[in-house]
Amino acid sequence: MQNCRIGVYVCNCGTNIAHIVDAEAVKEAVSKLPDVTIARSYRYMCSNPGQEMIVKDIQELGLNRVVVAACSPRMHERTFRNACKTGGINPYLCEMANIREQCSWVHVADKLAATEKALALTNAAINRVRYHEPLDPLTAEMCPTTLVLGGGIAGLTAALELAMAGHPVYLVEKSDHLGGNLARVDLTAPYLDSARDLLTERLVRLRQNPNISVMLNSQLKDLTGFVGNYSATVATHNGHELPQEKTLHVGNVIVATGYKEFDASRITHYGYGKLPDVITSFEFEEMLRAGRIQLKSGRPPQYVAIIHCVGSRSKEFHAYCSRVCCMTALKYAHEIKSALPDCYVSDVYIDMHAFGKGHEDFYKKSSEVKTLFLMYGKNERPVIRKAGPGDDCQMLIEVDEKLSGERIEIPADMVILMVGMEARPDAGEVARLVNISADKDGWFIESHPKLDPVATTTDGIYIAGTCVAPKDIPDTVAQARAAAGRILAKIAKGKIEIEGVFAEVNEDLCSGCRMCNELCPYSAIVFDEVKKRSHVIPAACKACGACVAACPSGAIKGRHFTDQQIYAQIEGVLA
Amino acid sequence: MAIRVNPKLINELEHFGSEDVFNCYHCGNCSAVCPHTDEFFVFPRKSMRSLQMGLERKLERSIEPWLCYYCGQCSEQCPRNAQPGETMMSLRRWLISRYDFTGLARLFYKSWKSELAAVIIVALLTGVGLLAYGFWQGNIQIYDGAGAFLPSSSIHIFDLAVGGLMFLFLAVNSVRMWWFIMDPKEQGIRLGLYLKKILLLPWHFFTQKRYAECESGEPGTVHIPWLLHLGIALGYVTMLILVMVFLHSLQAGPQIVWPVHVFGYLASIGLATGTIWMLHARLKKTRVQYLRSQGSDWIFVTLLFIITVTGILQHILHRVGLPFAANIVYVLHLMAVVPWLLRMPFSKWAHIIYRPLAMYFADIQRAVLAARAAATGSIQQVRHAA
Amino acid sequence: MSYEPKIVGFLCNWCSYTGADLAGTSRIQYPPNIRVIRVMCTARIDPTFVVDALAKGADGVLICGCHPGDCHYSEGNYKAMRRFPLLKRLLKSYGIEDERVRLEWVSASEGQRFADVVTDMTERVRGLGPSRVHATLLTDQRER
Amino acid sequence: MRVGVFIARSSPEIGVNLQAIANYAANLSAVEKVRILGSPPGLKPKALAEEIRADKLERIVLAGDSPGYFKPVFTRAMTMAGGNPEEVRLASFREHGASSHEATERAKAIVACAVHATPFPLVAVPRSSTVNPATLIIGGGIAGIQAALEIADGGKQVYLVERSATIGGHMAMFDKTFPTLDCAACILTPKMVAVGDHDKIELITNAEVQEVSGKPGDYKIKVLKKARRVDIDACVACNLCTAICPISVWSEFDSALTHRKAIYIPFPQAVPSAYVVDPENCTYVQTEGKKCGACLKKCPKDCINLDEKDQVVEFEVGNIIVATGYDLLDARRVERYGYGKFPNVLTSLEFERMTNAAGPTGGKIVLKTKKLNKRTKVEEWVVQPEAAPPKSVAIIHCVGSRDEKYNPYCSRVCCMYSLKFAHLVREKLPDATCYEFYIDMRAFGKGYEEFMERIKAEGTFIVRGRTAQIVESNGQMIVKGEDMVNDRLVEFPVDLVILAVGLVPSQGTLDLARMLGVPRDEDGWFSELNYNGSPTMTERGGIFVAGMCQGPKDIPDTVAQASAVAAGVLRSISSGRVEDHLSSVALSEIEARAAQMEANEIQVR
Repeated sequence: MQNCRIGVYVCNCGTNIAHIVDAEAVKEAVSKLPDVTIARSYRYMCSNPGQEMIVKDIQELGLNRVVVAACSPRMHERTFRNACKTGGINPYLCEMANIREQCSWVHVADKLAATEKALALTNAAINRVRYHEPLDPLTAEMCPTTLVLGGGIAGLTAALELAMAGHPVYLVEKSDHLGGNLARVDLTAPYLDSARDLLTERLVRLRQNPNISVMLNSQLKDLTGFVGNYSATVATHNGHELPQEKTLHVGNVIVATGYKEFDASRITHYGYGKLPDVITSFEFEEMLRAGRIQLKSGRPPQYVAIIHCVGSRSKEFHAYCSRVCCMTALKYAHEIKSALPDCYVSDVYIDMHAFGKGHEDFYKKSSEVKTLFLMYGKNERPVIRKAGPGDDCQMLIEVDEKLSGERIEIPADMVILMVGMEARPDAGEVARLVNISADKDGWFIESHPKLDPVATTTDGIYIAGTCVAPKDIPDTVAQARAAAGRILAKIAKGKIEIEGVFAEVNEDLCSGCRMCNELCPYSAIVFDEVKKRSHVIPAACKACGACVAACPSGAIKGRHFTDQQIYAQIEGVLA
Repeated sequence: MAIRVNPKLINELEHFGSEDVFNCYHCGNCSAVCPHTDEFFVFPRKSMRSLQMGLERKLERSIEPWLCYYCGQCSEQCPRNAQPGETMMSLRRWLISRYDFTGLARLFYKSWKSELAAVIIVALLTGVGLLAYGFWQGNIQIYDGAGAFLPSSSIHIFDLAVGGLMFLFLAVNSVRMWWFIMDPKEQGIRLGLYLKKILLLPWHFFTQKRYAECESGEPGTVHIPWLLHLGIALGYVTMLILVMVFLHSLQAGPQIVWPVHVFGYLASIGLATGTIWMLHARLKKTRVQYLRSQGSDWIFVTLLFIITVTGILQHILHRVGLPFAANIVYVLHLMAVVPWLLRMPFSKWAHIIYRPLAMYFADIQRAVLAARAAATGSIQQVRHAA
Repeated sequence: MSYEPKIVGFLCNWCSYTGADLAGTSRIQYPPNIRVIRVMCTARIDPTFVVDALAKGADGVLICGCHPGDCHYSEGNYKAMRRFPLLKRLLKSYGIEDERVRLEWVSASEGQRFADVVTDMTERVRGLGPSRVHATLLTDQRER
Repeated sequence: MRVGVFIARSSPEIGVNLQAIANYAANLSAVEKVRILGSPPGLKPKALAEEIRADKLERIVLAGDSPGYFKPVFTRAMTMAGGNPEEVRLASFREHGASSHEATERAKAIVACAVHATPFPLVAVPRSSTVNPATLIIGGGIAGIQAALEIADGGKQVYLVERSATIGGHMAMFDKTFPTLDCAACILTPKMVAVGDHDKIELITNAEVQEVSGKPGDYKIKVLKKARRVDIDACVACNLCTAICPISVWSEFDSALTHRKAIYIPFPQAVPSAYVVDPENCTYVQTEGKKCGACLKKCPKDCINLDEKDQVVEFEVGNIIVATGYDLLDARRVERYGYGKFPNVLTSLEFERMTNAAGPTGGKIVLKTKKLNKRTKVEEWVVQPEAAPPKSVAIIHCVGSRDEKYNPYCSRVCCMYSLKFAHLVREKLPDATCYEFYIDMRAFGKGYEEFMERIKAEGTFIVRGRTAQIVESNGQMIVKGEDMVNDRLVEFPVDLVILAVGLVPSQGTLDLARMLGVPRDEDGWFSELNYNGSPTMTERGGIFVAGMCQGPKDIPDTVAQASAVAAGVLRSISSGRVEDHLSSVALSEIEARAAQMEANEIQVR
């Protein structure tokens, strides 16, 4: 370690520090310490004169370390690091001692002790700064190409957003057509707009945009590398011959693989698959599009019953709410009344989730067309049975109606089951490939459920739409754009800046135990099969230091939070 | 045993004025603000629910509509403009038609035109009949005494006949009401209990005290609608008694027979003010309960108004010595009275009997329910069993 | 002069250090015995730091991190949580009193809580009297 | 292709002239028949099928406010008539925003597109012009913050204009956030600091947008920067000025549970971390420098300038993001809950502050107590940490929401935060009973349902039924309602009532809408360009909406929208172009393009 020339600056912060902590005394005390070239105390270090003082000293006294005892680093660390930079030394060679928020302001009663503590903290900072190393932010290339998995409304939207900004996109779709589940829908709730037009618009734009290459019948097989520099292997099946594999170089990945509907036959006593006119919402959607709302017998139904929460909000199947079924059910009520004005619609629900824009009004409108809403208990379930010869209906649905407190039977010729959403069977596989995690229900996990809903713990991998959780179209579209937005921001920057602070593995010490690989929440540590050593991908590392503490052979160094630095600090506070 | 839902029932009830019941999304606001609802009878929400679901039997035997006086609290506070008050009103109309064995009530409620026609026909028949009778046996220049155009003795008999007919219908319908509500087959209630509570009947009849409880929010405030309602009811009953019993001294003149007439005057005042106020309220839609007036409502008020006016007029004309005019007006008066009386069992006017009966039955049921609840512990269970 | 315990605090940058700052901006008073060392995450805290602190003369060590579920690095505080009992067992075997080392959750909005924790900790450690670790080590060295 | 156009009357009639549209449609070459439907349309499939056969119609265009309502009957009729059910097309005026001043012209264009079976948004593409890479963001709540950071991280200049003295918005007032219950400050303050430090973000607090002129891609902005009277860069937040200030008024940030001074900092982690003078209450400002000025003398850095004047800042941007958020409905309007009459009836925001670890009670849930205000000499209800806790608490959902007298719409977040409140009450006051009154429990988001189950298990009495009223009988509040699942009327005596008050567009939304020319929906929220397709764009070029100002939504959805908006802006910047207002596209142009697109068989399905 080159010989240190440390400058120590004790801020008075007007009287904020000085009226409790004897700044002068601190200054005096530290000025005697080894390596301390100069110690000053000043009214406001953060003020321009204060900063200039530092710059001047660095240049004139050849300081190579700076300690500022002042407020919390959260307030002014940036300021003083910049001062060092202007002075001509690496910003990381600066350290702060928090003698305001955590000293003068909280120990008003005991000036002596406060001063003593301030001294200790400053001392610790001096000890620490000795071991500081100049750190330089790394930069890596950012490949502007993006890989989008899934050709549903989310994937289409994201792909278009990126392509229209002028960046190349690979759109990988497992099936043989684009549009996903939305392609099966006729009208959208709550305004009964045309789903087809919505899709057509995107598909046409997509076809007209040269930046997008669509890969149908294709699946991601492998993904290696890190943010900005992934290489993805995609296998395309066409016909019977073996799938062709293609390797794509991409900077980011958007996972928009969507959902699959719940299999209604799993609920045996709804008689789906046995009773002829018990159908799922998607089957009904087909009837609507064909303009034939009719029973298997060919005649139109007189009574239609819609049952909510099929597979959702239940103990045995999915605990969660599928979010869109309520509005879809109301949509059906309207559509049935439109096509069959003399038909009676019963809507058997638990709670009416009409939460979005225009939803409540839509709910009211469906009441106005005399939809009979019947409420059942969350942990109970309606029972469907064939009606007797005397009845004017095919089936009877028996249920405990909560709002009347009666056990009732509802006449029905057709029963529509509002099947919920569930994660696609291959969700786990996808998660493993792009190395993100999925929750107990198989939905992908966001990097933060609230403030980072489209990012994942793996840098450069984004999630959007119903593969994250059930969602309606506007929210899906918003998420898709959000994911694209993140990527656009990165591409706009061109290079990825990686802060100087990250972990690094000393390969001579690494025993290759791979403990750290599992530990890292960002999968930033990869194992080199050849060298049998682990190494850190700086771009992916967030510098939490978990691996540093865990490494049994002490082979991992957490830059700017090295063991040395912390030991020195401990010694300092206790001196 | 599960009850069958009947989505079609609403089509029937719409004819009786249940227009907005499907707007209700069951927040429970109405039941909680209703001054009449209690632990035994929770309404109007539950009645609305039964109506939405078409639980016909349940509605048929329900007392709740009779416990509601349409103070309008529920409708004013309803977040979804489902008009609970109006729904209860329509249920009362429907129940009247259910109690009525002739089916006339149903017909009248379903088409006010038919009702109007019926009224006019009866009126004309009466008119023609009376004139024929008058000219045949008397002199139009004489109002009472010898050779009177319409001698009170024969009119008295005529009145008794018509009144009797009315009471016959009403009695039968009331029995049907009792049958529906008290359901003697299933819940055999001891006669003793009926007798124990019998005094409630006249009490409710003459005080209409439940109505007074409406809007009991502000204590001390005199509750106008109730006063007028009471005025009309009592006035009407007084008149009925006078006509049916003391018609002779009522018509005697020109001198005034105070012991009899004083009642007549009081009754007339009650009826006049009441009907005028009602007409005004319905025309101006002053309160929520008068927003939607059905044909039958109009016929009801107008007829009563005509009767009152002509009644007073013929009395005055007679006193001031204009027998000719008095006779003509008298005929007109009777032309209104007869259809009015005959219409009573099939119309809103039946309230005057059904309400007190309902109160009476309700009190009996409360007693029964309370007793059972004491045994089983939960009023809910009991109410459901019932 | 009465004995004043020295307590070393390891605070995670995102929740607890911010919480400590909040205590400052809200002028919530607590004993000056604590000396704070900032780490990015409680997961960074190597048990040897704690041992080292005690060896160098600390009478107590306080570790503060985000509440479970709030970790900035999603699960670092769980790692610390799992590590802690082992550390405790180790210290026990050294004969170091249980109350000298503590793990607490303090969020960025819990300035008051931070102050309370520190106050309580200081009182307890004061109650225990000076830690013998440092002294023992010194005598050991002399004997050798 | 023989096309029949059926025009449905919209209820309530929006500003379109149906007859004009009918005449226009009749003149389109492909159109064989035009009919304006009655209201109610009373459509019978058989009759329609006859009509279709008679006129040999191959395609049907349904035009109207929300014509989708009639689509199924026409599809059925089409099938009955042996036609292709896929050939029933919608021309939805509402969907494509034909409600503004040029409604009828827009409606015609929409019809033209449908006649040619081409989606309107695909055809009605305005010309684009070069874009100024700077962006204006109005509103510094979580939506504004998120959008600002995303764009600035893309290396583009952002002007963030915030009305109050600090960014953070409502989220900064919250204690915990559902369903994870992590602390709002922990996740928000780092972002706030990042905004404060970002060299690409110019933060203009205490300011309001005064004028927007120019055209998309080149907007000229005038911002009224109200005098803060404290030098942001110099102030070190030492609190001496506040300590000396003699004036104390209700604190907005603590939703009037406590007082603040006339010179103050909204909350410790405020960004910018500097104090601000409230001129309405500052004696010095009010007396034009004749009285007081104590803080001036006290400030050690002389960074207070009470004579500072408001100033107008001008700059130019290419895109504008509106993120103005929401306000609470005035709970006083819902009289039956006695807010303002009973001291211990609190709004949701008031409770948020009370339960906030950094709030006036340090997170203690207490009852309000009477206290003499020394200055005004009047007794007022205040919260004090040492006050008694409530023994029973009622939480009431849908206060002013889902009610045609106030907000007909659902406020979307109340169910969840009410459950959160229930949890906090149970956690902090284990002995207190907690009642929750709801109509529908709308736990629709990721992990919400599970959260609800957890709260239920914690022993809160959850009553299915809206509270009808709160009455007081000898000093005891009583909540009355119907518990319909248990089929009974309930009257619970409670000490504290928390009202889950509905949300309304933030004050000033109307003026802003006028200034920007962005239409608003029937409830007053900003209208998006297209409900499903473009939920964050508006029909005005280069103007976006994010977060609550477009309609109630929770934090994740708000953040997602904010990022989505950032995407839109970054896209336009990196492509260097921004589209003009939708209204700028001429009808003739749309007709021509639509016809051409049909000719090129753009149909995909």
